[in-house]
Amino acid sequence: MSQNFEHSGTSWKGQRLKHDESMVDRLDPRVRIIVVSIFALAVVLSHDFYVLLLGLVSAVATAVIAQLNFKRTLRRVIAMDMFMIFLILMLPFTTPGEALFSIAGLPASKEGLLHALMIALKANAVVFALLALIGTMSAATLGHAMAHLRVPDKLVHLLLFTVRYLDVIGQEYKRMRRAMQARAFVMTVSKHTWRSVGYLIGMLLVHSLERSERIMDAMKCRGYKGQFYLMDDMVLQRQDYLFMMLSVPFFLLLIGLNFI
Amino acid sequence: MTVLIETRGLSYRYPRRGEVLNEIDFKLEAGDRVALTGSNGAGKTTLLHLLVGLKKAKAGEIHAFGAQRREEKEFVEVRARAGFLFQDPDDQLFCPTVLEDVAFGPLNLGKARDEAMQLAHQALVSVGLEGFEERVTHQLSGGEKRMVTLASVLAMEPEVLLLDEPSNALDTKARWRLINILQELPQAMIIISHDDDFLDHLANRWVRLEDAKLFEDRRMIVPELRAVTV
Amino acid sequence: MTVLIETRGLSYRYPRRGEVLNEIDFKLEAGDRVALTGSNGAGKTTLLHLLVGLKKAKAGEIHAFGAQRREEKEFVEVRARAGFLFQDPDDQLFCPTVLEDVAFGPLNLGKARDEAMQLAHQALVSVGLEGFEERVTHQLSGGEKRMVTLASVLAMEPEVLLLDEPSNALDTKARWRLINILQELPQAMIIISHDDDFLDHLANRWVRLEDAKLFEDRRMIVPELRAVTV
Amino acid sequence: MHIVDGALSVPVLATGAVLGLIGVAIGLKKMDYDHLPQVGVLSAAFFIASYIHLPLGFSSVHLILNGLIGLALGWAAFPALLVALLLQAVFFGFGGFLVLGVNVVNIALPGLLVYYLCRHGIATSSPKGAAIWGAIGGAGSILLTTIMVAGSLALSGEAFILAAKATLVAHIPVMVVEGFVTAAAVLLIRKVKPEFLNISEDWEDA
Ligand SMILES: Nc1ncnc2c1ncn2[C@@H]1O[C@H](COP(=O)(O)OP(=O)(O)OP(=O)(O)O)[C@@H](O)[C@H]1O
Ligand SMILES: Nc1ncnc2c1ncn2[C@@H]1O[C@H](COP(=O)(O)OP(=O)(O)OP(=O)(O)O)[C@@H](O)[C@H]1O
Ligand SMILES: [Mg+2]
Ligand SMILES: [Mg+2]
Repeated sequence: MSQNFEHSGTSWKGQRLKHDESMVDRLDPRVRIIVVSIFALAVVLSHDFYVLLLGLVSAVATAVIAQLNFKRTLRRVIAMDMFMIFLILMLPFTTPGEALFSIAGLPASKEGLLHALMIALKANAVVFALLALIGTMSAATLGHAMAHLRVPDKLVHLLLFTVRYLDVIGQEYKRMRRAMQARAFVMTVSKHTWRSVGYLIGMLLVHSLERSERIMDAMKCRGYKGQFYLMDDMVLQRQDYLFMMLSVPFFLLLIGLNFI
Repeated sequence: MTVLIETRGLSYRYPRRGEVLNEIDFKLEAGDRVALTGSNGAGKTTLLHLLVGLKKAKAGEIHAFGAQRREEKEFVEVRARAGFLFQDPDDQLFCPTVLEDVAFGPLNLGKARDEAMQLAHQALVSVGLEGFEERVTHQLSGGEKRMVTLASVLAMEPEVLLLDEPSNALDTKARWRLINILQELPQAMIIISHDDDFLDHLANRWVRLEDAKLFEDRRMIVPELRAVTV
Repeated sequence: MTVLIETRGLSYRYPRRGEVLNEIDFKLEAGDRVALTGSNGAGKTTLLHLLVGLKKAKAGEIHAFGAQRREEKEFVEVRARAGFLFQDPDDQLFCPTVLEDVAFGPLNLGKARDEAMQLAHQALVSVGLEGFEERVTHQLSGGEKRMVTLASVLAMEPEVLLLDEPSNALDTKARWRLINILQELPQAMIIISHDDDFLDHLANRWVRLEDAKLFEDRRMIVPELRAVTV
Repeated sequence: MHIVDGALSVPVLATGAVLGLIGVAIGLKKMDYDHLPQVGVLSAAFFIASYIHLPLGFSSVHLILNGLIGLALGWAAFPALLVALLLQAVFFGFGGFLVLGVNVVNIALPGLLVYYLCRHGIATSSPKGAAIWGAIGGAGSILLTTIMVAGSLALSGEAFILAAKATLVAHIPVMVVEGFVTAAAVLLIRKVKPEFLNISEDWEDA
């Protein structure tokens, strides 16, 4: 599992390049962000199983419509931090209440089980919706959409810079890592390994810092005066209005179900 | 001949390093296409940085576009009129999309948005990258990145071009396209390169940095490893 | 003759790129000093990476030091016995001081700290860098960096040397010192270089990568830019 | 240590969001436009570095490096980590959306504390002393983060208390590793580019 993570972190392009165009891609990024936010709020704040089930089903359906790569998505959804999984698994045994069954003498309570189930449903519903509606945009588009939604300029540009240089620095990391491997370096549990990795990270930061100096020079050469510009206009289209018109009753239903 | 850029007794040293440039006298005139050569670490990049004020000289004078330039404020104008192409395109392409990157310069020069877009578009066409406007910069190939950086320099309509190893990391086809484009440009240029054949197609004057000094000649290493001055 | 490294039908392709290596058969024998040539992007670096398992071949076999090598674990031993000098010294130097960097390899081979330091010191002496132990790697000149990386490879006492453009970024003096050092070394080597004169002083066998195939001959680009096969 | 959506109670979520907003706002304010490339590139470097997996017994740990991030960025660690966590949540499904605030505070605040506690320590003249301060920063930030994560959970429900305690114990080895790695990185940076560790102080003045 860890290999997969290392891979996804260092080859950033992953999702976008192999992504198949779908209906979702034609929707305005701002609408997608707003819809996901409302959806996440509605799901996370609810304590009703019908709402959560409906939420998960609709999120998965959106993922299907968005043509998410099934294997990759599933791997990511399952691969929540180990310690979260551990937490959820422990819940039935740490919550007092009506005992349902017991493992190794530890009684598992019904309340705990329901609580665990609820967390799992909420977490997965949100993740599917995120991956389907936002994960399918390019990071640059996400940044632009955030700017149009009045997220502070500096934060947006910080995001854009980070995304821009993930790849460049990822490549640099890979080359240094390979050079270490070529000198017969194998990671073990030892001070030597930790020291070497610390040096590797330190050197990566030094190289990055020097690169940022060169970038600043390049910006000055093009007359940079402390201002950035975003070029694109985002205009709502027919399909966006349609999507919003569909979303509103759906959210009303999600929220309304809580009170029935 | 109009002198565009001139240095007198320009010197520079890095901390913890010896002298990199020692009393350099240099003139760039209209129509000059100067090949700036010298071994690795000779100080070629440093010299160009000094010319546009990215580094401050330890001694000497820089005159550019009719005035002496000393302070940061004075160099801002120099940078607007001298287009600098960096050694590594990744350092220079910092905007998310190609169009934004190319329009960044004109916008900084105070152009209106429409005009900047127009200039950016023209610059892209002139380097043969029409239709690349919406491409994401970090997903371009090495050759495409180089051409985009050239476009973003040209979009500022500079009077002088300072090119730092422009043919690096280009395959044969891209390299030829670059040669053709550069040959057509009217601007005076300083071209740093280790690729003599590339320079042969472009330069009409050769200078060489060696031991922190600038020489007005061309040294060619012939295959027999004897050094001859042409 | 002992065959040290052998490949059979080795193929490799990058995603979104054509075939880079296509069914390469190659043998490295004791005493061989192979010059590996080919234009930029021909796949020379890729081939060396495959030999030590830094990339995984798409098809074909690699035999090294008497056994077939398929998995990461098997390649760890190959890497311990084949010293790899990278194209860019900056990728290879990641420790703060020269001594630590050179001692990194021996430490990976399981040597005790004292012994590793001893080996590192010897390696530094052998490339003429005595007294550089406490220097900061990042602040060395290009030529010095190159020599330090060579020392760090030699400190592992490899049986084979894989050198990726070792004469890059060296000035004339450093280049000659490198030639002299390499001439004295007893190991079999594969040397990638675009510098034919450098190879002339070292190689006793020439191979050439072209269109993803390996040819056992020497193509020399003579100054007039005509290509002749010798 | 990314908490997922759905585990925390509303008051905890809201507190996290407010604290996160304050931290990010101060961070953005302290970072002027000229430092954007620097923070952005470093943030990318940390993103890459935090994917490094180190073997530890039968399993492996991935580094978090929030101590080092704090030392390098100071207050700017808040926006930098917000960006990193947002990207992870949105593109890799790591962590969650509404918990972003809590996650940012849990990871960035310890980094910031380390910045104030250790930045003088790592600039002392003796390399050994600097390494020790670096180790304290690396291990300490993980300790604090673990406590805060456990706290967020415990405040969200009685049932989590045992799990929260387990989290603390389980992260002891991670602290050791992070301490070591951070110390080594600090040693290297001190030697190779001492200016680096003073950058954040310049911002203070600016
Ligand atoms: N920031 C720096 N601090 C210290 N020394 C530096 C710095 N930047 C460059 N140098 C050194 O100054 C010298 C000149 O560097 P410069 O980049 O100008 O060389 P160059 O002629 O452009 O070389 P190349 O052909 O490799 O690009 C080199 O020895 C280099 O190592
Ligand atoms: N990670 C990668 N992804 C995709 N293509 C790659 C990657 N690495 C290298 N390539 C491409 O594969 C080809 C072979 O690369 P390689 O580095 O082996 O060439 P080379 O012969 O060493 O060239 P040079 O003389 O420039 O070092 C090149 O066209 C290169 O652009
Ligand atoms: Mg240079
Ligand atoms: Mg190569």
